[in-house]
Amino acid sequence: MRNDDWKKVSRLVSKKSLWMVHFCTGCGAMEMPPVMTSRYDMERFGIAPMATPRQADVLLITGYLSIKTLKRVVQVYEQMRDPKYVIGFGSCTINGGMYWDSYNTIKDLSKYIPVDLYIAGCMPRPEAIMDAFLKLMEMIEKGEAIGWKKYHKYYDQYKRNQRMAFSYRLDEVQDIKEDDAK
Amino acid sequence: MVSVPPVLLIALPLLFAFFAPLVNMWSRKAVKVYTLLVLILNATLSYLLFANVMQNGVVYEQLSGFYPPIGILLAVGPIGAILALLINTLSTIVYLTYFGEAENSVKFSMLYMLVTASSTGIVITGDLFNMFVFFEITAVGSYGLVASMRTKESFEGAFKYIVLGSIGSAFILLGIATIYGYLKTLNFYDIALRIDTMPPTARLMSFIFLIIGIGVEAEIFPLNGWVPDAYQGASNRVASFFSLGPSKAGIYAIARLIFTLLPILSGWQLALLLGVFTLIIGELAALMQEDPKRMLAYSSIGQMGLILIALSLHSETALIAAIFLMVGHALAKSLLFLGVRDYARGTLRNPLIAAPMFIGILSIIGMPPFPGFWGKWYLMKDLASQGAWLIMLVIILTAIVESVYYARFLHRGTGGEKRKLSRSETAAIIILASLLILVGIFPNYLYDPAVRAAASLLGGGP
Amino acid sequence: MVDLIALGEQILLLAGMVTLGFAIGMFFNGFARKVTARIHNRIGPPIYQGYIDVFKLFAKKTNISHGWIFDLAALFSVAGITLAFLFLPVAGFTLLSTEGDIFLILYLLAIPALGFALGAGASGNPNAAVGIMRALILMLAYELPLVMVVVAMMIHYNTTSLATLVQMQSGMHWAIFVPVFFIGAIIVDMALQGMLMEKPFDIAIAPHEIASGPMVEFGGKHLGALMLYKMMAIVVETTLFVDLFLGGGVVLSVSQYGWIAYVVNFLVWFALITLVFFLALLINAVFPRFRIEQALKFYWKYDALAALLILIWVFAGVSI
Amino acid sequence: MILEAFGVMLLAVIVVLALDRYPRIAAAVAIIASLLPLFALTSWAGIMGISLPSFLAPLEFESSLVYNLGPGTLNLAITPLGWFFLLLLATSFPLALLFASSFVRNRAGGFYAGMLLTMLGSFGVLLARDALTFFLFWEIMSWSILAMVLRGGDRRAIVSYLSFGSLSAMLLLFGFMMLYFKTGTFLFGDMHLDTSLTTLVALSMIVAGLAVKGALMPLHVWAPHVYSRSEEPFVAFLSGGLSKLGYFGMLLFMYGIAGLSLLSSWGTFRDVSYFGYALAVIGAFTAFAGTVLAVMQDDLRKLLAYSSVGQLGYIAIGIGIGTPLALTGALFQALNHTFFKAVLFLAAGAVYYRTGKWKISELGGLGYRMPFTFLAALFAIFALAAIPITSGFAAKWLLYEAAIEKKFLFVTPIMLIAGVGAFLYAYKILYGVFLGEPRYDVKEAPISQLVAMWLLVLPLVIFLIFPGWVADLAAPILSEYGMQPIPHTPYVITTNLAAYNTLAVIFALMGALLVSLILYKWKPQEVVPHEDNYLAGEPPELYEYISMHAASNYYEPFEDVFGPVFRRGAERAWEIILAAAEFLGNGARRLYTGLTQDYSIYILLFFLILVGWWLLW
Amino acid sequence: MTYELLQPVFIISSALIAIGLYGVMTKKNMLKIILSIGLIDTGVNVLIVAMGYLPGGTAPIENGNYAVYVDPVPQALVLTAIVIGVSVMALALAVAMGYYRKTGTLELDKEGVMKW
Repeated sequence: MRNDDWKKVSRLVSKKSLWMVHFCTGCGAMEMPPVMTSRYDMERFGIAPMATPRQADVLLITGYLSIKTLKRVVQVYEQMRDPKYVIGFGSCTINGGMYWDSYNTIKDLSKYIPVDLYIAGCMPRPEAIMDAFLKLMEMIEKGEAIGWKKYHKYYDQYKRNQRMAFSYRLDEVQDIKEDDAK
Repeated sequence: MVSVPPVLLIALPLLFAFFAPLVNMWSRKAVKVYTLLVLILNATLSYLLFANVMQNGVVYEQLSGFYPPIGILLAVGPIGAILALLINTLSTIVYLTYFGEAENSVKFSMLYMLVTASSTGIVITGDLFNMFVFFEITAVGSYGLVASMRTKESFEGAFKYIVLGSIGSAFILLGIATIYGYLKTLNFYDIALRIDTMPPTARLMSFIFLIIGIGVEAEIFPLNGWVPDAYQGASNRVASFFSLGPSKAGIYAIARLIFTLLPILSGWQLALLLGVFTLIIGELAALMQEDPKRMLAYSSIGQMGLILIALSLHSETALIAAIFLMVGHALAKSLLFLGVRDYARGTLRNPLIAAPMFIGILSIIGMPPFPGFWGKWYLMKDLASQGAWLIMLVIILTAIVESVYYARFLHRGTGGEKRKLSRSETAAIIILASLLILVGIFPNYLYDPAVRAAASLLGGGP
Repeated sequence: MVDLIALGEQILLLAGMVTLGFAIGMFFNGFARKVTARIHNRIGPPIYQGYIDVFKLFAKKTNISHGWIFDLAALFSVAGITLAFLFLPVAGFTLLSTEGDIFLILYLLAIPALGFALGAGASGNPNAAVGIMRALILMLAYELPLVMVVVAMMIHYNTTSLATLVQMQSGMHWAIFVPVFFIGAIIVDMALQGMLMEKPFDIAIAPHEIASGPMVEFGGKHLGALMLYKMMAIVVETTLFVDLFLGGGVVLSVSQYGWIAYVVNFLVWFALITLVFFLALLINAVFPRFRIEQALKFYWKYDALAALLILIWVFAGVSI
Repeated sequence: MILEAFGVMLLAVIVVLALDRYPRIAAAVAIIASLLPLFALTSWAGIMGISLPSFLAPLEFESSLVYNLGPGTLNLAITPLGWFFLLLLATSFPLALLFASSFVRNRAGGFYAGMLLTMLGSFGVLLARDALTFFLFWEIMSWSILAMVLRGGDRRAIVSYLSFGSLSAMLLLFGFMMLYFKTGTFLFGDMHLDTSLTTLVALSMIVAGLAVKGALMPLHVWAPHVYSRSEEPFVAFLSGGLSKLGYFGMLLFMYGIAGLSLLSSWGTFRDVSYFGYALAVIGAFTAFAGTVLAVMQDDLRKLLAYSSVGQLGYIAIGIGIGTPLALTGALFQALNHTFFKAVLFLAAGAVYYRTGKWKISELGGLGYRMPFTFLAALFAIFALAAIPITSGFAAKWLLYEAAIEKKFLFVTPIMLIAGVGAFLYAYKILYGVFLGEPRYDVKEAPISQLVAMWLLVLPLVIFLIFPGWVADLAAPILSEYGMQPIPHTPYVITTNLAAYNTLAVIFALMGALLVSLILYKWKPQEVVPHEDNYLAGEPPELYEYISMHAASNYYEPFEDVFGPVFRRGAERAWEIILAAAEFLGNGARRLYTGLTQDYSIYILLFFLILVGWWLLW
Repeated sequence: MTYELLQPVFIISSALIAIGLYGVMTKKNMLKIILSIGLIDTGVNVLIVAMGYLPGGTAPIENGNYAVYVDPVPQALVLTAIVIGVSVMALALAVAMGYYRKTGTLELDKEGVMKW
């Protein structure tokens, strides 16, 4: 069993048993119960809800993120263990959705944490979520779901964006711009 | 050993007491030293007498040449010798504490010598009226000593002591009158020989009069109303002196009464009953006391009850227990009275005072290496051999009550800020504590004389 | 000197049985989720889901730890539960059960719990501490009826070693057929529900209230070790129940039938523990979660009273 | 040589008192003086059949001594039972002093003097061969403990200790005197007791008196106050060593003097004497109630005190049952309890020495800063909770076997539940004090304290590996009582119900640990800073305001259910008795009204009563 | 012996003692108590002297003619008893004076007194 065979097995195994922790901000949380219960039953793919990021593999962001919740989401994301994946639910995570012009929600999730999969729709229906899970499992098997590697590679950019989002006083924004110039 | 005439023990202190004012005119300070010397002399004399008695038995002495029915006879038996030695040595030690005092009134020293002499007199006399006279001198001296503090409490205590003391002496006189009326003699041993010739009712009446009269001085239950107030009113030094001198003489007189004068069975039963009552009332009352000196007074009453029980069992082991209890109580209680102060400024904080006080309390409760333990052990041993379980139960329960209130005393004593006692008081306390330890660890020095004393007392002799 | 071949053989047997235990444990995990799903009218994960989960956890790239005491937890829990398994008479094989007895097993069940609690405590997470408190109170709660019935059995059969107990029950007169121990079996089954931490009594690892209690900080390989401990615990506890009441699965005596008896006994044992676990799962799928006070009152009021009844019954029976 | 030993120890007491202002020198003198009982122990090892190399037994102690004190004679002699308990005391005493050398600061001289006196008293009690010596040294020990309790200065402790101490002393005295009444002698040797009521009452009084020191349930009220209010090294020796003297006395009187035949002559239930059965039931109740109360305490010292009361209950059960198995179990439990309770109290002392706090809710996370203290406490707690590989389990296992063998249907479950209850407060100590969120950066305890703790852990380790040795130690004691020692080898203890093989357990555990170690080392791991905990995503800087330590009123649900039941049972009973005594006291006090009129009326009344009683009768 | 003759003496002394005791038992004032103690002493002394009475005896003074003397010993006793009684009364008065100076009253009533 050479190294990449091990990789293949570990990808297969992590595909077949995805443990998710979902950060139920906004209206996406309502879609999760039907996915878990008898109608759509995500458990048949080995996906089980977990209470803590330590035990989880996939983080579901199910709605708009205000700056305050972003701070918690980053903390939860960093507490998860590699290999970890993120799925963004709904248009609010893609481009801010209906809160596109609001001052305190973030517009593009992938600027702050690497997102492997987005699900379009102003709250996607359970079928879309099931389809997303299957899509994610495929990506894991093919090795395309490499969000956590990107986070390590571009760690300081992500941190810069996060500081930019968290800082609301003008002078703080000014020094971040000067750091970029350097 | 040089043979010491017992009468010197009484005559010398009286003589020197009356010379005291002359010395006082010379220099006030000298009176104290003078009194101390007298007391030391008296103590050595009593030791010589003790050695003499131990060596060749009872020492008799005719006063003024007349033979017994008329003249006064001093008969010093082993028990008399022990108590005389105890009273004299301890009174010298307690007198040491007077050096710490600023005021030095000659009257106090005179009274002190007077009461010491008369207590010794009670213990060694062989004549009933002579004992009455010594009783009265002790009483008057004690009234004066209690009142010497010149505070409201001391006057009040003294007054109560006077009232009850004189009623007591009246009863003794009545007793002597009935006895003399029939037997026309006042000598103990003469009375003992011819006591049967008296008609039974007269004999009982004289016993009742005598036991009430002497009982007042020996702090027995119904008669000891004056004890708490007198001890509380008196200064520490005087209270400590009381617990060794007069009270020991009182309980000796009771022993003399129920063993030599009227050795009748119902007398012992009455003494036992009184002892039990005194013990119970004394200990229970002490449980609820706020003022430490008053508590110690009640505890003294309790201890007197215990000694009375030991005496009333009229068996050899019980008498040995009584002697050990007497010696233990005298040493420990005088030590406690010297060291006790009001709770606000407790003395138990500095270790030099706390350790001896702790040893004193242990001896009174009956903890082993101290005389109190040997007394209680022998008392229980004698009670067990007679199967008197009820009395043993009473002694046990009162011992537990005793430990409760001494525990409270120990704890509250350590409260308040630190308080220094004068050097002489500390010295006296330490000497008394070391005496306690010595008698406790080497009890055989007290045991052998105690055995002889018990034998002679049981046999009706001096 | 002890002859090495027999010793080697013995160790091999022990090692084999332990791996078998773990395998059955993982099967049970999948089986449990399948049965619960079926009751919830959904399809549920494949039976071999347990194996996948464990491999995924051990395949995790990075693992965190809160210091050497935290690592101690994983070590102690797996080691402890294997030790408990070794001292149980399993399917007619007396592994080491002649060396220890029922009290040893009751206390051996405590080593992994205490080691696991130590690790959770070391993580410093308040959720973990509250979870451990609930687990320990629950343990105290279910131990009372369990211990009363076990003591009653010990005194009734006048032995404390499980191996002899299993022998006594061989030839189909199992303890469950004795009327007094039939009620005893019910009581111990309720206690078993607490031991297995199934639904009405999974107060300690409640995901919603205290974020899965003690396991809040365990991730990756630590969680893998704890999953192994959890599965092996299911096997051990059900085997204990089977040994006590259902004759330990020994149906044919080895001396008469040779190696076939081993196979038959093994199958019977496996069927029995699956049945017992299935019963527990049924209750698990249906019941909501008790509060810890309710669980304590339930065990110490109703269960203990019933157990007291058994004690009196045995006392009357055995008092000569 | 015994007399010289007593003399030297008394001398040491005086010297130490003088050296009050130099704690270090006083400690040195005290430790040297404390080695005397140890040398006595080694020189008498012969009677237990242990031959020690000569350098271990430098001083030659004669085996018996009769010393005439005047009013009474002390006769002391060494017996196997005395030797066993001397082993417990003589080893733990110097170590408690070693711990105290760096712990006790003020009035150190008084501390060492008190400790030496307690040792002297207990040394005498162990060797006593007659009632007077036993009572004398028992009392010396109890009042030297009082001296130490006085140093603590807590009112409830002093009053409760002295009143219970004198209750125990008086019960013993009453019992001895009744035996004296029955047999006419105090010597244990020739006290041939007959089966009469007085002997029964005497024996039960003596056992009750001893039970006060052994803190059995109705008489245990003094123990928590004293254990929790005095200095730690003293409490370690008091609860570890001195509480065993109560059980030494019980063994001596119930089996040494009265003998099993006499006990069972007063009626037996399944050939366990009613006397023993009652003791076992009280012991079981003490174990259960002690453990439950320990679970509900927040103050560390109070918790350890109640756990001590609980663990001592086990010994009483063993003595009560009275079979060779039960007695060996009781002796083994006494041995274990001495050492692990000493380690726990010393660990609590070390924690107090560094943090100055007692409350478990205020402590936390000391395991990282004080690792060696934590490890010693961890091992002691495992022994306390009777985790299988530790010696604690072997002791409890023997007791369980004995109870099952004698068909104790209702006592065994209570014992087992008390054992499980021990896990609860064991974990409360571990989590509350050592684990959880580190809040104090304190240094490790000083070297002398650590050495003392780890030397105390050593015997636990020895008897963990060789439980059979305790059965060897118990053999001469049991043969003295005419019982057969239990079948055993150094590793395996077999009873007619089952066997317990420590070797199998240890090797199996090593194997299992090996398996999990391989499994564990499969993947690398990185240690995470302590703040990085999942708290629903809250950022770490939140820690400054609120404490993450979840140890305050830890078993709150348990307390809600059982609080009122257990909280004040025994204490209220004793308070009612004290109130009754005080009521009587008030009555007696009222008699002295302070007026001479009343006093003279008393005299007249007394006179009339006397006259009336005698003339009429 | 001669007790029939002594009947009146007994009556007088017991009366005196009774009055004295009554005074001590009921009166609060210190002076009254001291007086009643004096009464008790006199009562007792009368009794003692009566003990030595011989019918027809004269006072025991040696003046040559050897008449029958009354027994001299009780009279000696009475002498000392009277001396003691006087000294006690003197001391009692001093104490009462001290108490008065300190508290301003001679009454020993229930409140002001050290009790219990």
